[in-house]
Amino acid sequence: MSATAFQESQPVSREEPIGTIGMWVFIATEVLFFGALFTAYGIYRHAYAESFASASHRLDFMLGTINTAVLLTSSFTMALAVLAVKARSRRATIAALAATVVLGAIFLGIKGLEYSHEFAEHLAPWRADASFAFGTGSAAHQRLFFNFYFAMTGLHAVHLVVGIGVVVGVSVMTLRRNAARVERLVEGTGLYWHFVDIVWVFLYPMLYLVGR
Amino acid sequence: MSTIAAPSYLQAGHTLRTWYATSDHKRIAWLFLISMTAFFFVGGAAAVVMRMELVTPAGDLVSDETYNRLFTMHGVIMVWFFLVPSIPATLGNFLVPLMIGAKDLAFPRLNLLSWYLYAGGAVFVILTLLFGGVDTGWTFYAPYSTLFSNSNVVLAVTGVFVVGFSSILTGLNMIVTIHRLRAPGMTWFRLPLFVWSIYATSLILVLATPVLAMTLLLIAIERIGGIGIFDPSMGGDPLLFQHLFWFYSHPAVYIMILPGMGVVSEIIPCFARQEIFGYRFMAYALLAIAVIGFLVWGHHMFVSGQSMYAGLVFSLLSFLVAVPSAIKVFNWTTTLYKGCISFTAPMLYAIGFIGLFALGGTTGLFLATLAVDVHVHDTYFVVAHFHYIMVGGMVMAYFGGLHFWWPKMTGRTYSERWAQAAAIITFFGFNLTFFPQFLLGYLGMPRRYHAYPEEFEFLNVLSSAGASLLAVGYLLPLFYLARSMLRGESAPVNPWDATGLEWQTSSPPPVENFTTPPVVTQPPYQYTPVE
Amino acid sequence: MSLIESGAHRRALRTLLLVWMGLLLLLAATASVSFLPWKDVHAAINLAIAMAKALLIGLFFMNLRSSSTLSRLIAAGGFLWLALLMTLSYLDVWMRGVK
Amino acid sequence: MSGNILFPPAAALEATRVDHLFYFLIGVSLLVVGGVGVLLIVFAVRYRRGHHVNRKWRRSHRGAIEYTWTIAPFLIFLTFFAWGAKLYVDLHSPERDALTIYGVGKQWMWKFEHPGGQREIDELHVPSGRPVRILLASQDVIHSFFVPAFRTKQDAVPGYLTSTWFTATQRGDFHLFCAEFCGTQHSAMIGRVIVMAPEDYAAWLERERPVESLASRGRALFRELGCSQCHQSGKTDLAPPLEGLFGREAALSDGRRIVADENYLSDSILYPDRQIVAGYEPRMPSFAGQIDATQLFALLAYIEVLGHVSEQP
Ligand code: HEA
Ligand code: HEA
Ligand code: HEC
Ligand code: CUA
Ligand SMILES: [Cu+2]
Repeated sequence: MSATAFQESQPVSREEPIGTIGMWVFIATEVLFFGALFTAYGIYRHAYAESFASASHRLDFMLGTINTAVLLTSSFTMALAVLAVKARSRRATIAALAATVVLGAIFLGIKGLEYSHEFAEHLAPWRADASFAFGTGSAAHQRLFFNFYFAMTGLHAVHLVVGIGVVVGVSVMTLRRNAARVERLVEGTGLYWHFVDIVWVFLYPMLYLVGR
Repeated sequence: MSTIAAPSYLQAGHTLRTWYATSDHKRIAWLFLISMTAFFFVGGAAAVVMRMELVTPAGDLVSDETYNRLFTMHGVIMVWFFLVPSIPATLGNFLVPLMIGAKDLAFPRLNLLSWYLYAGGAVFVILTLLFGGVDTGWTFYAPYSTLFSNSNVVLAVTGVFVVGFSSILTGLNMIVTIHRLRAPGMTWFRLPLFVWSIYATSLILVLATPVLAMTLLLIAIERIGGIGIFDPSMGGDPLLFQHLFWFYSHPAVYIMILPGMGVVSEIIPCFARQEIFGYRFMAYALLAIAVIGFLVWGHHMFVSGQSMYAGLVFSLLSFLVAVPSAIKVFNWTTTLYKGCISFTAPMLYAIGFIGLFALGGTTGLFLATLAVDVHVHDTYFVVAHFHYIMVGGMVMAYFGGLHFWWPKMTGRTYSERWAQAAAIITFFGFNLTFFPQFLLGYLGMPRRYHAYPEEFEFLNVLSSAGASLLAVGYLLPLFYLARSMLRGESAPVNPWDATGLEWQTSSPPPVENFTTPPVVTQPPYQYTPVE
Repeated sequence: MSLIESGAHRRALRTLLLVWMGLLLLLAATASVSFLPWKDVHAAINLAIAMAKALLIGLFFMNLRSSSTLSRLIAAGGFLWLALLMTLSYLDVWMRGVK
Repeated sequence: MSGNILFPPAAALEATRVDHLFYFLIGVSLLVVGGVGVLLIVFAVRYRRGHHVNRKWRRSHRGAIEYTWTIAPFLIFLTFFAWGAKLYVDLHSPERDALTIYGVGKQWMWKFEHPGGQREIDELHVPSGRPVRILLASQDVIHSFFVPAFRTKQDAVPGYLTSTWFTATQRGDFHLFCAEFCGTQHSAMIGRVIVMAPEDYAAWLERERPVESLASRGRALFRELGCSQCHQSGKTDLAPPLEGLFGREAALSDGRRIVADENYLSDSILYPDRQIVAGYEPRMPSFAGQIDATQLFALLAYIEVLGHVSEQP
């Protein structure tokens, strides 16, 4: 695509709106917020590779993969919403935002399904019992893996719930006001949504693909 | 650029609501100032009781349990509820928009949210106090904090967690403001060094605080649900906690000094009537400290069982980060050379700052020297080191800045005499309190000791005597500043004849800061030393 | 709808579509890595794929491709600092047993 | 040297070395920071307002000055670093023939065990003139073994072993502190280190000699805990035999080779899946949380003794 053609619709003024810069700074802090947990995970993943691998095999690989696809698609629809709002198309914007919300909700639904299986199998930290050990490795370290799993996916889910809330809010505003006035909001929300997606992009191999 | 009498920000409304729902950065600065002063005295009161306890070797005044809670609450309150937000959220909030010629911060309502988060965190800390405090030390080391302490760890940790987000939002606001809201002509190298210091501080606030937040969250989860990340019996590594904690807390000590450096860099040129020496080096040094400061955290862990190689790397990097601080000390000193110096109260604080910071920093070098740290780690030597920098340095700078900009903030003048007296009393009280602690430390008195062997008594008595003098030095300003607020003469626009945009608008400034949008044509600090 | 009418938008839309498909392809790739031999490098491959995905999302969905230098710096800064945290922490943890 | 109001007694070789470094630091700092302080005062007085002096100053060579005082301090700092690092590395390299004493920190007391099985609480008897290595473990939270007179300090961390060593030079009683905050009675977790002449130490050991040495208690434990079910001498089918292991290089399944020191052994027992011996399945259960630090030390002492048993082919 030629740069000039792109410019008409998406003014490449190198000065973004101030809110966009603010959102980027916020995302940088979020990277370090999750990053601290990732750092911790990395240490144990390295130390207890065997136990982590056998614990990871207890996760639902299928559901995890499907969920990744769902979330990636939601990012796509979010990007569409930004494109639509720039084209000043209110209907397309709302449709794309609604799709994003639905996909986000599907993700949470699938996640909930996984959780419910894992609760039933007594894998959650406070329900873990003596029969925890499976495969090779140490039961304690397999529990550690599951604790990380719940902490990381839980925290991610909280972020996603917030994201869904914000997207719903923005959709309502888009209904009420004209597209030009919500452009920055949609853009900022999009950044946040994509960031939450990126977190999952890393969580997926870190949790579901250990030792596979 | 002169100012016509527009209503000042203080006159812009008198109901309570115009304060607690304001989005004016100048009023929010006051919200922070008042709440933080309260916490300073709460933390100070804890210190007073501790120093009283330590007058005698036996632990006779308070129980060991109480003593442990005292120094923990002292540390937690002084660090997170006083010193971290001290200059950035008060002077920074008030001055950054004025200094760069903006109407307000980039996100005024976010700024108010910062204060509410601070207040929210404060509620948790007050609850912690009411339920009997917390006894882990301000460092919350696992596994003591997670598995063994039976004090209110979760409450305290939540308070710090919440106040952390206040820090993050302040930092975010400052970064965006400084990038985007500078007045025409205000290029990066025309920024006052105070603005540079707030910028460097904000980088740390934004990049380090989230790691603390996660770490504390893990502590809370561990206590509530038993997640095992720091629990050795589940394969957790207690040293991991220390890494995560110090990844925040070492940069955080620079949060607690950079703004002070900024303040001093404003005061010194003004009262020496001389351009700051080496402006660019000064600006780069601030950034260098902020960035390299992230690479040295392991110097708190030299005897923790950390790998020897990591110890070597962290020691070397700690020396590296001291270089820009050295540059700053030399440049301030040189700024005095051939100046025309008047010893107003702010200047006394600023000169005190240089001396005490140099001493505190140099003892920091002792601590970074591996084999010496093995001996003095967790002794009073460390306590003396950081009080020299944090109290002798930052608190001095904070008081200096408060006096320097007081006429601008309130539109009133204060009693110069009393202010000079307070500065001098503080200086001597401070040294008497903390210098003996260096000696105690090398003698081997461990910190966080409620009772101690008798041979340490003499030095402890000296230290406690100094603390009472220090208390006087800190209580005095309460009185004469209150008096100034109520009955002080009204201050001129530019009482110190200083450069800088903030001195060109009225005292106190109008709501919009400037009646005509300022345009900048000069670098900062255009002073001439002739009388 | 103007979204479809304007040529520039059609191209932008096509880019997004391609990126989305690329992402799903990468997902399929990472999920099937486990069927490959060389078990030792699976984790590294998966990590590399995750980074590629993140890069795609960052550049195209988050528009870093056409953002200001400032935004790019901030975005890179977050990850850079995370790398610092990881590098120096792991330096200790992995060197601890070494004499 | 005995102590005074500025310096604690220096009762070990390391103490004098650290003191010398400390003097050096003080000397250099006095020179530089003292110099800065003097200049500060001189400038303040000389250039005070109202004092008539020549204030003309051409700020030439500014860059050169600034680069000088950027680089010069750094070079000075490098000497601090190098000297400190040298001593620190020494502190981490105990002499081979050092006498090993096992120390356990526990809320709120210090327990020590000598290889012969002698146990003491809040007291530590050591011979003078001989390198002594203290192997430290913690039963609960982090503690720190601190003897100011030796200028030595080392945290005791739950979950793995740390160590420190010193060569005492001066006989007498010295403070032993816990330097890491460990709870309510942290400041009461203090004791004495008693440095004795080697003969006196030998006599003391004799007087305190228990029925069982540490290693023989370890042998009993080895059976009670069921280690011997898998680890049988000469048999390699269930688990690697432990004879001749101590001090040798162990080959791990991920290709690393690690010297089997106490830390490796302790990790193998507490967290077996951290390092898996090449050629074996990670089948060994973790004993973390099941044995206390004293038992761990007994097992180590036993495996160490096995290490001296003839190398099995
Ligand atoms: C504002 C706070 C602040 C600041 C700025 C610093 C600055 C420095 N600190 Fe400090 N430090 C703390 C607050 C601070 N520290 C706190 C709170 C603790 C204890 C935490 C706890 O455990 O509770 C601590 C602990 C601490 C330790 C760990 C001690 C231990 O627990 O064993 C170490 C070790 O390296 C250290 C080093 C340094 C160094 C090298 C600097 C350098 O940045 C200093 C640089 C400045 C100078 C060097 C002075 C100016 C230079 C000259 C005048 C040049 C000439 C000098 C010479 C040539 C000698 N500090
Ligand atoms: C960040 C800022 C900061 C500030 C400003 C201070 C200020 C002071 N500190 Fe603080 N201190 C820390 C940060 C700070 N400290 C930290 C982080 C620790 C480590 C905690 C830990 O180990 O976890 C510590 C630990 C610490 C100890 C070591 C405790 C121990 O290890 O056992 C001591 C001991 O002397 C001490 C003393 C003092 C004194 C005398 C002051 C003085 O400067 C205070 C002066 C203020 C006043 C004197 C207030 C005046 C108010 C009144 C007079 C009202 C009195 C009212 C009543 C008594 C009812 N501090
Ligand atoms: C269920 C069988 C089993 C039991 C019980 C057992 N081990 Fe092991 N042990 C193993 C296996 C298998 C290995 C090799 C794989 C590995 O390193 O995890 C091993 C490895 C070791 C090693 C490392 C050996 C080397 O060559 O590097 C040590 C040390 C050790 N065990 C000590 C003990 C002690 C002490 C106990 C009792 C407290 C014990 N083991 C109980 C099976 C067992
Ligand atoms: Cu044990 Cu302090
Ligand atoms: Cu530090």
